[in-house]
Amino acid sequence: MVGTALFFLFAGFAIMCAISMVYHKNPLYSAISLVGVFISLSCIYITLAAPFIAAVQILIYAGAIMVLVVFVIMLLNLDDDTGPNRLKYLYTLGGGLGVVLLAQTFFIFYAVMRAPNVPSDQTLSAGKTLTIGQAMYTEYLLPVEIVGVLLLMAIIGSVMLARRLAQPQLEIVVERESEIRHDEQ
Amino acid sequence: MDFLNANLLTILILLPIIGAVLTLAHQMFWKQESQLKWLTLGFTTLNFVVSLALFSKSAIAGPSGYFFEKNVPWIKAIGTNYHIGVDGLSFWLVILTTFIMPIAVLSTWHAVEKKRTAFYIFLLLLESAMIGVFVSLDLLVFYLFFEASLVPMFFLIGIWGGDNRIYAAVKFFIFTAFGSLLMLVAIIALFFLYADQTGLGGSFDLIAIMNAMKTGTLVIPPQTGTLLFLAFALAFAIKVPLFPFHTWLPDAHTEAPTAGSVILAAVLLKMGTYGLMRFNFGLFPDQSKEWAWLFIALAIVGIIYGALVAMVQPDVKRLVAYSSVAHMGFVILGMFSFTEAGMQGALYTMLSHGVTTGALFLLVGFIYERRHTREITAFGGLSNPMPIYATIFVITTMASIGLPFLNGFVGEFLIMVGMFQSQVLGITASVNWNVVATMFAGTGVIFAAVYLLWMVQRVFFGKVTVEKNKGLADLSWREIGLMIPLLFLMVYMGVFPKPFLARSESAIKAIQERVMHQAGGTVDHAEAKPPVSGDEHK
Amino acid sequence: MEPSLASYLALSGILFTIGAVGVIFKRNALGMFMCIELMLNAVNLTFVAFSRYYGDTTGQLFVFMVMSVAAAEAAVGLGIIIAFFRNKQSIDVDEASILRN
Amino acid sequence: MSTLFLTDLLTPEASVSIILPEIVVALAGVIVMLYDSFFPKQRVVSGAIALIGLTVSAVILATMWGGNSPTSGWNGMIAHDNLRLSFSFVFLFVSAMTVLISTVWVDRENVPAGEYHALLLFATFGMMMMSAGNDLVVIFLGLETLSIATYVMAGLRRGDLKSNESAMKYFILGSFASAFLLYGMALIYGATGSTNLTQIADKVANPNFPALLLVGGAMLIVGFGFKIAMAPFHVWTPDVYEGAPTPVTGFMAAGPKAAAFSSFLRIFVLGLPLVAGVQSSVYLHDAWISALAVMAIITILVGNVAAIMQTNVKRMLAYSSIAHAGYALVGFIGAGMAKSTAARDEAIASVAFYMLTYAVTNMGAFAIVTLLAEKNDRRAEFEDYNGIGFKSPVLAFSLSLFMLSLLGLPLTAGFMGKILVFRPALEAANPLVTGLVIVAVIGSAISAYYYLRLIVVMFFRERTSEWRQPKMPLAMTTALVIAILGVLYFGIFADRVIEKFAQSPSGVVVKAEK
Amino acid sequence: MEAVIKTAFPFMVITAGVVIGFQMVLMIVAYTVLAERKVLGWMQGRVGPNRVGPWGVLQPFADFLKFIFKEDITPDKSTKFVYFLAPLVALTCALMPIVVYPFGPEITSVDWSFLPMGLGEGVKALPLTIARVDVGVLFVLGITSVGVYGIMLAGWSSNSKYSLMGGLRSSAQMISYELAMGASVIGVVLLAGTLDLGGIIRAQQQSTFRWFIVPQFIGFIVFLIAAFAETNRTPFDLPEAETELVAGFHTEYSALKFALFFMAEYVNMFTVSMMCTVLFLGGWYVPGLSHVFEVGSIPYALVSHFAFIGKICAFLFLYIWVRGTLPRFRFDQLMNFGWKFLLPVALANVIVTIIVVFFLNR
Repeated sequence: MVGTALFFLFAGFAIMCAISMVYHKNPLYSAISLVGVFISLSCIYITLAAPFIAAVQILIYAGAIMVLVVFVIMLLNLDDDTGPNRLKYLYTLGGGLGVVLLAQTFFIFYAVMRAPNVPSDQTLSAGKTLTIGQAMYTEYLLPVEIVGVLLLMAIIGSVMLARRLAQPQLEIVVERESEIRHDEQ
Repeated sequence: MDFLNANLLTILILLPIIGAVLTLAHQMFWKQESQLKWLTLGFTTLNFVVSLALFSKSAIAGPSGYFFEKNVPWIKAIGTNYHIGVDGLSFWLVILTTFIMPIAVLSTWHAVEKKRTAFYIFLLLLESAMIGVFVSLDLLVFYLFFEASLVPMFFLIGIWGGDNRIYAAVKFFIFTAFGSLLMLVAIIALFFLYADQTGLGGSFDLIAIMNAMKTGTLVIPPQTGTLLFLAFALAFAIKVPLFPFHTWLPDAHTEAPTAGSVILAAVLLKMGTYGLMRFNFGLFPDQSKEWAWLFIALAIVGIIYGALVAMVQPDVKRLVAYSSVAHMGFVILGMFSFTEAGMQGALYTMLSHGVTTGALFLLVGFIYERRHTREITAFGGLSNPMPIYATIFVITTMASIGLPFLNGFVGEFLIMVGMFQSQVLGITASVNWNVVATMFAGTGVIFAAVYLLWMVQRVFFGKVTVEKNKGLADLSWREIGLMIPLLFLMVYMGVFPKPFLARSESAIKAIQERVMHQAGGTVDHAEAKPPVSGDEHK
Repeated sequence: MEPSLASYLALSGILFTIGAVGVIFKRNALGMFMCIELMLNAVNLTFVAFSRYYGDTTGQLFVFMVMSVAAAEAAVGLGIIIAFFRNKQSIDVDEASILRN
Repeated sequence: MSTLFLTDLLTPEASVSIILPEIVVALAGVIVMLYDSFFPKQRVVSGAIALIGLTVSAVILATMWGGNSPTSGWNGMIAHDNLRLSFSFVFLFVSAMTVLISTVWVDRENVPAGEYHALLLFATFGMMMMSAGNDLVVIFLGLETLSIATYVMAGLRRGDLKSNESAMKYFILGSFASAFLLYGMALIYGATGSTNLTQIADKVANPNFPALLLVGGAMLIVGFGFKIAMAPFHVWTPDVYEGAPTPVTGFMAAGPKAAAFSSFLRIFVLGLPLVAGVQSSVYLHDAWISALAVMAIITILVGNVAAIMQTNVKRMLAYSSIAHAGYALVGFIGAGMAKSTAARDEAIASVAFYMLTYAVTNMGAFAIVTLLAEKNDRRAEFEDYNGIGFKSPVLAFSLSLFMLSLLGLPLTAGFMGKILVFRPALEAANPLVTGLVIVAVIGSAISAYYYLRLIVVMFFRERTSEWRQPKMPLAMTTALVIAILGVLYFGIFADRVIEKFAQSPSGVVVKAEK
Repeated sequence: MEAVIKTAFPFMVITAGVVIGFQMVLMIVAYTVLAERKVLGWMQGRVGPNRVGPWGVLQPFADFLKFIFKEDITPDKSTKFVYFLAPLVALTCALMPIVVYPFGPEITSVDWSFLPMGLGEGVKALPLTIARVDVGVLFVLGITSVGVYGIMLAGWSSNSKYSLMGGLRSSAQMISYELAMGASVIGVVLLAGTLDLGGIIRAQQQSTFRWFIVPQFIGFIVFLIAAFAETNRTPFDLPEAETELVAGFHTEYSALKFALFFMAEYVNMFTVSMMCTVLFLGGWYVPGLSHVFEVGSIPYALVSHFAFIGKICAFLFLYIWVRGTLPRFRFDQLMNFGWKFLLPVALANVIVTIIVVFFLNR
């Protein structure tokens, strides 16, 4: 009973935040809403007996990724999206995609509806840090290693992208080039 | 001798490639383009000489009845073999190819000014691809050479062609490539049919497939057969070109350099008719008979249409090109009569058309080199300043029209006879459609006479109307020397057709019997005696 | 009464839908990026729900990997967005149109 | 003592030997980084290290081919079969070619060479993991490693708006696709309760939630469809390919696409068997075949038709790569419909071989485009190729050769590739698939137009403006020679390669020891 | 009715725990403020606040009243919603970690059966912690990292240059030092073998060194420095540097909202000190105390608890002491120090710890 109430509370909050994220034109509001989603999902993970994932969710998503995003928003000092000069067909496309995915969600719901209900058991070992840690360094050692490489590479990549520009601004060069081309014709 | 017997065809294919490589090396190390023509001429002539070894009496037929056969595995993963060999049918076409090449090279003596290295390399590569087409007995290898012959020709037209060369080259390439790609699908489909039904694993080997069909281990379902037949036929019909797929031909011919036109007319078009005869008849005898009416109809339309359009052409080269359409219509007609006479005639017309039309293109090329125009109206009374040229041109035209004692006549006559005897089209109580077809084709001969003679009249006779033409130099010794073998052949083939026909007889008979008997036809062809003897010309 | 597997999957599906539609409706690259993060989260929820259902750690480990990847992706993605902004002074994808469509 | 330490750490079936090629590549990446941080100016050396790493890895791979090494490792996370070996070989080849090609560009544009080569190597590592991964986790991580590296590489010319834009579009759409892919994986995990493909394959006939398999499969198709640029998920390709630096574009067209194909094959053909005869499953078979066949048809048509209208060579090659994805899909479908394990392996080998031929040809073509592009890739329009045919015959004829190979003309690699992928599809004798092959053939015929156009432009047009022949550095010459020889070798003597590709290490079907 | 009470009872206990815990923390925080002013005063040869109540002990309440009654100004062009949200986020995130801290050992000596309706049945121990979380360390780190939103949002929404700069600096600083902080914690986690805070304290009891400050001295130093940075305290108080940024992110805040930020900062100091105590100083654990009192008894718990508070206060004093003595960093110095010194040291520490732990466990 309590579990259901909590689930609907958090689920409702998550969906509201998600919609608000899409709805808001201002990227910062979107970001805040998204943090809301993350936090409510984290709470849902706790009800799903996955405390480790819940903590990591907060730590990585809310604490690292979104801080970066907010940082970038502040750095670039972004304004609201203005004007509807958007390619019109995208609305149709998005609507279509939404309908398809919703239908799919119903389909999944329908398919899984009769699955037996697993009783709430907070002592389940699957979500415990120890279990996850053990699995990570035995069975899942290889993925962890790959993640290591992945992170190393991401560091290299982002440093390279963010490093101060050694090249001159090339845009002007490109424009001049196209002028020359135009003259030749 | 064993070595030669085993590898003669491979040598024929490889020699031009070696020539091409040497040409490239020559260009890289000596950088003297002027000597290249000698090198190329040497190699093409050498190839011709080597190809004469095909006449060798000591040649032994291989296990599948082909001479100079060679069969080694090539790519095992897809079960294709490097299987080559010649029979009476391909034999002459190989000779024709090697014969035409030196002449084509000679014709470029002064005509090609720019980028000679590339030009000669392409010519040599083209030769080896063409020989490959005629000798391959493996479907995939055949396809491979068939496509490979496209590229050099594409470049020849595109780089050394006339003003509208790009359009012509691309059109040529895309038309032919499109057809042959569908053929590729059909080839692969055959592979699987063979694999499924014989349980031996797939094979691209023409002989193996034909044998399997003969013994009944491979039965192509009728509907599939029709589709495959049409796929093959489309590829070849485009190449021939059969009306209505002919539109690339006038463009390609007109824009190509003289050597290109000569090769195109003399050899490349024959790939289509050769393919029809070898593959369509060999692999799909039933369907060939079933669809013969279509081909005969298209051939007749082609003959008449080609002639009518040729009549109104202002450009000599274009006129000759359209005459090719008409001639190839005759060839198709003869083939699809499924009588020995008709098919022999078709082969004979293929050869004579190669010689005659090649010669015509050469002649047009000569005048083009002098005047840089091919408009009929730009000439008139050329027989005055250029008597030798006029003489040769008239003889060649006569051969093209099909005047008796010249080569055109024999083939067309045999075709008509064959078609007349044929029973491939329906015979109702009131109408023998074969005879009707023959009659329509006969009008084509008359049309040919009309447009060719009219053209000759406008170009060579009367007064010299254009001032420039008065001072035109007559043919040089090189040019005359180049024409002499062709003229000789025109006459010789017109007078002594027997050695030619005798060589191809058994092969043609085999094909004809395959079509008629495999199909369970009721016609007994023992009675349809081919008038092959050639006595009448003696 | 506890919420069933189906309800978790439904929630995840709805969040995924919102994210996917958002990617298409959003005009600025950062917004799109956030929508993608939302989609990834929805997927994570699916994994955790199944992990719970099967009493199996695999799903949670997968989620952990996804999170690491998401962090890496964020670092690189934001770098790219900043680089674009530096040259264009905007991150509106509609204005990203030098390359013809 | 130290070895003891290692063995102890690696007790749970951590068979280093089975992923040695991958390890070598990753290590080479690290070494390049380290070297570059101490000697930042020596661009050539970092390239050389990368090349050596790739070569060593390839050699190790080659030795693994013959030996009877275990067919799986790391608790069934790594599969060691012909799919993995042959595709890994393709990846290594692509990367090595990319290194060779990019020397010119690295010098010209002052690219941070160490980072660039390290990223390339890590991307290769990701690709190899994708083909070796027998677990959804490994495949996903490999894919992401690859993708993230490629995002950065696409945006490497940081000062150029085109490059920025390309990277951004690639990033957004790539991550979008990853999300779909991941959702598919989650649903498959939900349906079967496992992420190990072998276990999934065992479970597919009797899944816990059959419906989820269907939905999950669809999502996976969407995700992989994005990665291999299958219509209608191809929209990102032209923009991204045009904007990215030319060598990177070449890499993207050949490498990641092949990698996505390898995982796609592994998941769909081995994991969720499309295979009718081997492991039949009522839920997946027909639906996927039809869907994929239809999408392949659209892909081929869209790619070829759109390519005709392009004026930029890179963009044309981008659309052509879409079309080529369509052709490879034909072989994929053939693998899905194979009637026996041997036929399936052959079909898989044919896809691998197709990707190899495409890689050879494509890398060759991009080598020349890179060489001619000049700074900032500003010379990549068709008009820039006007009449260079006889000013630089070597380049022009090589490029023509590559174009003809892309077109699929006999005696070139492209022809062999096409034959091989069409074969298994026709063997299936399914009308839709036969129709697909015919469409593919018609597509090839259409493609003649735009491939020839480049040749036409180079040889048949006259140049109006001045043009200097670019200098040919040694690396570029090597790359070109390799590409030309490759195109001819794979076109004429493909036999050995194909046999190798179809041959599994010890002929045992992969089994997880979980 | 009984059933309802039975269901609600655990929640009531938790609520009571939360109320008590938070009340206590807030009181301590209030007096930390006073203590800071006093101590700084003494260090600088001044008296410090001494007007309100004896020795100024009522000063915090006076301040509080002042904050309440001051005019609450909202900048004209600020983003209202975010402007209001920011201080709430800051304070909430500062207070949240308290729920997982063990304030003392379990009390096992009390028999709870005297409770009506059998509520005490089966209850063996009263933990002096509000919620026992398996992943306590991660929880604390996570919540702390979320806390930065308060500052960033405040900086952004105020629509003021200074605020924005402060916000940006703050987030950059937080992200940078969080890494070092996390890395320094790993050493302890490796030694303890658990992420549970109570577990870490127990592990320290059983370890040879009693307190992890001994084997993890480097980790301790790194953690301490990172903690100063995380709480934006001198010498890392760049986000609110008065001299350059006019108080930084909270320039535009006044009255109660400012008070919330103010409180958040001090609560943060408190929680970080608490974390440091738990991780490195054995938490509530006093070596040798078990010989004096019986483990599990109320006196034992009380003494331990006060020892815990005492350790925290020592840290708080350290904060004030540092503030009184050290100058502020420049921003580039701060960044370089964080990335090029602190993080590598922390990582090296982790690696060494891994190797040592590995060989110890063999």
